[in-house]
Amino acid sequence: MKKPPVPLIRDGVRADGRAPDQMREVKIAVGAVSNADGSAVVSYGATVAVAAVYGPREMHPRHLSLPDRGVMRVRYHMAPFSTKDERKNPAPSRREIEISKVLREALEPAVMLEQYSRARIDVFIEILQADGSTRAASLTAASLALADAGVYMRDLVIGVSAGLVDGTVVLDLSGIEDQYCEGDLPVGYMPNLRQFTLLQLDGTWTREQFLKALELAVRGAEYVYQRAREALKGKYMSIAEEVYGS
Amino acid sequence: MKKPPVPLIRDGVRADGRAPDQMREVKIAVGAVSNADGSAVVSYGATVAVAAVYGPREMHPRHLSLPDRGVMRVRYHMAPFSTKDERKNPAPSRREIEISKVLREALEPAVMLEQYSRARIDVFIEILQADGSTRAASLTAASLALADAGVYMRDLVIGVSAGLVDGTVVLDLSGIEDQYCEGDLPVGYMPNLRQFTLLQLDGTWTREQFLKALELAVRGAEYVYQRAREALKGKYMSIAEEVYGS
Amino acid sequence: MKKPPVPLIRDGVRADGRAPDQMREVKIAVGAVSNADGSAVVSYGATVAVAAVYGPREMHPRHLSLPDRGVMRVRYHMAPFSTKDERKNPAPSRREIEISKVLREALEPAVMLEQYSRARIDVFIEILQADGSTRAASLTAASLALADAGVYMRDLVIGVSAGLVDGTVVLDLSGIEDQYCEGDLPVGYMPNLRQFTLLQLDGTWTREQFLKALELAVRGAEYVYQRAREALKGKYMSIAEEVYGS
Amino acid sequence: MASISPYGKRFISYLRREQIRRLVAGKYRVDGRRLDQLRDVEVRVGVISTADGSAEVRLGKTHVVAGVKVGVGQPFPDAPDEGVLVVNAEVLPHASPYTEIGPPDEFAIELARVVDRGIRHCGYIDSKSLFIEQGRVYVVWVDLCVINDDGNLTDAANLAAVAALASAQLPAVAKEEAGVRLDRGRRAKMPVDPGRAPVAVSVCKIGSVLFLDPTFEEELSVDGKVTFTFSQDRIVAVQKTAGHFTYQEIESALDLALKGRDALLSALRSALESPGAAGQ
Amino acid sequence: MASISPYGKRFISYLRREQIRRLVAGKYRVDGRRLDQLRDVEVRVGVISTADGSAEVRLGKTHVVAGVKVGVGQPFPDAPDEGVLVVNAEVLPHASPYTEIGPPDEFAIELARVVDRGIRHCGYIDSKSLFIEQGRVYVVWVDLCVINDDGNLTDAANLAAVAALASAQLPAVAKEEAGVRLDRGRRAKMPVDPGRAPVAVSVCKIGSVLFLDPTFEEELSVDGKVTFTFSQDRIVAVQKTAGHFTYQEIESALDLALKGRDALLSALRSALESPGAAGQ
Amino acid sequence: MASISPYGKRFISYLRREQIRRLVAGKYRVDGRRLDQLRDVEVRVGVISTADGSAEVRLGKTHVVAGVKVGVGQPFPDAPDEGVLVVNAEVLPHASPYTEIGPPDEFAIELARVVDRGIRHCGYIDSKSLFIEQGRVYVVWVDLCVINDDGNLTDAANLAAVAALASAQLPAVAKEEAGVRLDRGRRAKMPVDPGRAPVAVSVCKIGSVLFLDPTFEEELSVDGKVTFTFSQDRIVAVQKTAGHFTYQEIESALDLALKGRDALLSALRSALESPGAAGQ
Repeated sequence: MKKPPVPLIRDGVRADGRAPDQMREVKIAVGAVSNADGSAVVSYGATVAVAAVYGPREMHPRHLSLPDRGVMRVRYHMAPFSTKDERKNPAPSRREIEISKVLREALEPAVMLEQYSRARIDVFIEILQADGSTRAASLTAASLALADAGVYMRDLVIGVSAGLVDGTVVLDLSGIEDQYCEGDLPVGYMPNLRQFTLLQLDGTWTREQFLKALELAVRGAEYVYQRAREALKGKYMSIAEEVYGS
Repeated sequence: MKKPPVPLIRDGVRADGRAPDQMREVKIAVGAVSNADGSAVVSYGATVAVAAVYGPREMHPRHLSLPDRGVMRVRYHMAPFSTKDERKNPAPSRREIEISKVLREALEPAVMLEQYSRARIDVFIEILQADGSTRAASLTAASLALADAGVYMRDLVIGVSAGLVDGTVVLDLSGIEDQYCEGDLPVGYMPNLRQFTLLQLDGTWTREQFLKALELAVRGAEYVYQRAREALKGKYMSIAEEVYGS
Repeated sequence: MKKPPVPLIRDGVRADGRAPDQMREVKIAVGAVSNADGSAVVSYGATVAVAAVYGPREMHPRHLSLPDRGVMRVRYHMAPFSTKDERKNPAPSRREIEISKVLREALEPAVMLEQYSRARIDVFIEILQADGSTRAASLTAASLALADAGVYMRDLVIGVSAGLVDGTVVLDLSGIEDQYCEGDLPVGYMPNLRQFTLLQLDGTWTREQFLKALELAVRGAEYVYQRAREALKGKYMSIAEEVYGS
Repeated sequence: MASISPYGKRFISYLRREQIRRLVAGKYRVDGRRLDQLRDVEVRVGVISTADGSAEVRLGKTHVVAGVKVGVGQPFPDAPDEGVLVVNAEVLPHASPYTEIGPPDEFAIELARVVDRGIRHCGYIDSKSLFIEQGRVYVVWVDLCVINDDGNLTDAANLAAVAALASAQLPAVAKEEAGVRLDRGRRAKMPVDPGRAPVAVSVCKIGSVLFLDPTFEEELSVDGKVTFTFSQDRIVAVQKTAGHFTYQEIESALDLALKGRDALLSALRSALESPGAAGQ
Repeated sequence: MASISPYGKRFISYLRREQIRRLVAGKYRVDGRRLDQLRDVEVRVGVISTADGSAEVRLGKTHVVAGVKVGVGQPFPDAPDEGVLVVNAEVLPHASPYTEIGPPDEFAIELARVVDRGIRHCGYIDSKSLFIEQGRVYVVWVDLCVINDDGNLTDAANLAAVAALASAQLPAVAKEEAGVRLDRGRRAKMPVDPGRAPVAVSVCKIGSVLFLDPTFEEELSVDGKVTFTFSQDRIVAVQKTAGHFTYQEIESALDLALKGRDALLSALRSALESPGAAGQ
Repeated sequence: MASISPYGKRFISYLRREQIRRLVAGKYRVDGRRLDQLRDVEVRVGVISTADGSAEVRLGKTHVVAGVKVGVGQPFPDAPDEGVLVVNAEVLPHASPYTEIGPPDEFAIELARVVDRGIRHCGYIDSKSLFIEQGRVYVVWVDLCVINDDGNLTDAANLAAVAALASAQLPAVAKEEAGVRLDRGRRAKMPVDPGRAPVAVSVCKIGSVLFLDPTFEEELSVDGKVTFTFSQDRIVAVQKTAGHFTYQEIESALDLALKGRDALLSALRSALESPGAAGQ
């Protein structure tokens, strides 16, 4: 591992002042993209993901539809100006293609696709700013956009990342932590069903560190889940206000 | 603006000897591509465009067809040897894609697409030599190819360019004028309906210069239109001769 | 022609010790790819081709199917590690696209496509090691894979190459011979029908050299054909043993 | 097949189209605006912390983000002493039900090129200040991301690009053994001249009635659409994207466009004067 | 449109799927294996004479060939003193009726990236030994060719890549006027540490029953699949590719994976100890 | 998916095909030609003023334009003292109702490669005269544009390429500080040896009857097609593109091709001797 420009953790405090088990500020706005059937903007610190959902709608070409369930398509993409130094080429990279796949597989367990025979549901995610944990923020945004679109779901899928920084297990990696840490563990979690639906790992971990990081991720996901519920409630409260008066 | 290698205009005379309101030599040949349903070769000076039309024919894939009108597809492309200095990469550039779109939108008002439900009409344009005003020559060639194919049309669309050269408004930019002028204004015009269907502009123009250039373009289009009618008539006269004897 | 690092032929003996009319060791294994409907691995010396056949199966998209015959699709591709020096880019090169076409046209005369209306038969060929005569080995492998898939055939198509090395006509060019020879003549031959179905040539040949090389290719193909029949028989013998006991 | 036009197709129901057209014929619009009235326009700069300059524009429900990124590259052979400007547009699949996944289609390419031409020819950027050394210049990327398309992308995208450039900073150049590197720790102002800011204004026509700032539905109902870009009192770009116009209509459209220009310019100026207030 | 997931579709009949699931619920498998039992695994190195290193792995009917090619290139800017490793996977159209012709799809890309991450982070390759001179390093390409896919590609492909690297040789560098050239006449050992060889082990779940080494049909019938990669006693990569897991299931899957690890590691070691016997 | 063959499909009605075949069986052809008779062939050089060399060939209704462009580039590593020849073919969508928009398909690629092989191996171009300096050589692009396809593209395209090269001029090299630049104001003759001009001749077979210069319809009706390219009295390229041939048929086809060669060669020679008359 390379040496970071600043110590990532000192006396139990991280470079940005957080405790190891602390999320960055989480902001959530549901329904921000007016043309979409559902949408959400989620930020974890300086990381910003915008998700939009179109569908259920007809599948083209038809021979790609399935007779007994819907097909969910997921695209994760980074805006050219979302990265810290150089401009990111907008053509999809191998990394973006892999992440699109794991996010789809992280969302599928939560969506009742069996209700949507022959249809397709499209989930589009754009990273506007990247400062670590982009796939975690994407997952939360995508879940909320699906819920906002009225798609039947078993639970929300909340994304959070854990990491191994100077031997300490920490929650919600920032960009600089992601770059210099000894290990990265992005997680997708359904808080009510208590199921992991995204699980990736990178780096060098002992069994104990890995399991501890999973536990930390669960706590992080439960925290974000509360914020997500408030945001959903907030949107529907404000719609109710519009409709029925306050 | 960069300095041209020769003065573009001196004492009201342009580098190639033309007056400001003068077209280069215009040559038109209708029906040159025997497999096509319609075709035309148009040259404005050293600029040569070959247009071929196929259709109306069945649209593939079918879900791209329209129930109440035909779809016209237009492709503008430059041959690799058509440019003055370096070989042009044959892969379509962003410029060629944009020009394909504006030429389609310049031809659509003239073609009675409502007569061709569910069908498609393909217009292919290849620039064999480029010496300025390629989209103007393309438009005239495409119109004539459509007429030659017997497609129902409201009028011909004639392409001409105007430009701003050393403060003077001129007609039919040559390659060197295009490169060094203060402004470029390609125009598509339907002489009978007196409608502009292509209008682009580049450079720095006053309102007066712009309007004067439009007027000049109309005069240029009217001149080219006469040549185009003769060419069409010429072709059908010679067919008549073949069929009925001279 | 460039000068080879070693003499390609001396006193009638080639650099690898072969006589001019001698094939390298030919190895054939039928049925090596278990998912495929038919398959074969063929090596000529260090050149190794793996062919797999899927089909007859439904054609997608349907408008590419033919009402009165099947469509055979053929793909020739080289593994990135199959070449001697630099890694080969896995994107299909113009050479691979051309070879896919000539191999398809070499196999078509042998396959009774009229038996397979509206269906498609896919033939995939991967070169795992390239040491000259790759399209020849590919053709033999593809024929055997088709036969193994139970596709109706008029004959096997056997591939061999001839070449012109220091003025001598030789059989089955090795990689180094291919690189430095005066001429290369890959051939596809149906031994029972005595028809050539692949014929390409490169280099500088007299009429006599060309015709002599064709004769040599016929003899080479007849030799490989015997090995191919044994391999097919061997596979079906061993299946029979499995089924009926030995 | 991005190389033949059209790419994809866009729909509006016949009834809705006729309703829109009938209203405009009577000088009304579906959302109650006057013919010469823009939707609410909001410009905010500095919205993307990872970019060297950025802005977002909301024009009614149309939403565009522009981000500027600065790099180092080679100049064009015919302008060896000038920096390079590249404008790129991506209409995100988020933006409407019609957007397909893939490289920029003809709409996105035209959008980028019209914005590019408006900026390139009016002296808004001082290209010569982007020269670094023989054979090496600054490359200024302007990436336009359309997040929601409710019509009139050109006017919104042009405004976003212009505001993002105005807010942008130019990283210093650090010369090292291995070549030239950008040092984002030290930055200078991007060399733009706000007085020359180009403003694109689109004018639509239904029958012979002209109007500004079309919504997505209106765009699918028009008999003509043309965009004028102004810098100071000059016309620096024109693009007719739909239908046909008489000479008189073009003249009237030009006058109408100047009204729109004034409204957009004042939105731009407020944003540039109070970037702090607008920052996220 | 490789940039949106999913790419293509894969089938198993409903009846076959239910049969597989019923059996596993009763701790049986269609091919008679125990839940913690791998299929026969065969590793052979040195199988491709044109490569600088190679191996083939057969895991039941799954068949993967890995070839290593060494080149010369530039280091990554953030690691100027280290060589470059590139892992690429092609699932040949030979491999199953579902593979489409074209550039690597999301399955092949994920396969390559999971194998890459397993190798990259465990110290198996000494990247610093791949440094040549300022600005110039060895580039080590590992190309994975899947010839037959009967499930569990990840475990097989990882094993093939690791074995191919262990068997690989590094061509000497010849410095010439025109630059640096590889001289394959002179070769050194590839700097790998066999003791750190990463081993990927996939665990599947049907209902709450966990099992190792799924066949293609089993993969299409599962409620969850997760792959662990181990180096020595560390976890160096994890990838959940299907379904969902509870915390307890992940813990049990980890224990089961360690059993699989031992079996794969011993197959790898035999192959590396007797390359002669395994050579073609 | 250009990487699998076939690409697209071409049709002829069953009845038309049978008519053509019946006629040929009786040694007649639909257009009244003899079996060994070419259609009218017209070769004109210098037809493209923007090219460094050009020619157009009309063979009946088949129409091909070839343009030569000269650039500067790096030599191939295995021939450091030789210039580079690149032949590219585009079958324009103009050329027939079957041509799809997109990068060159397998027909266009094969066309370019057959023409390339004919030129490359016969000494027609003196590649060593295209050397400029260590690491820098002339790159000669020959671009073939098929404007109308009425069959026998290979013979027409080969002739156009050969004539365009014969008419081409080599711009002088200007060495500047910033590197090497071409100066099209000063030009030399392209180093070709007209005596070695390669000529491609295609022979078709219906039943056992052989004939020259097939039309598009005839090409879709044949039992075999093979192209021979001759330079002086040598065979420098062969390509069988359809069907099958016996040994005796190949021998007869070779003899018939030599007749066609003489006709095409004389058309080429007239064009090269009177370029003025043929210029546009």
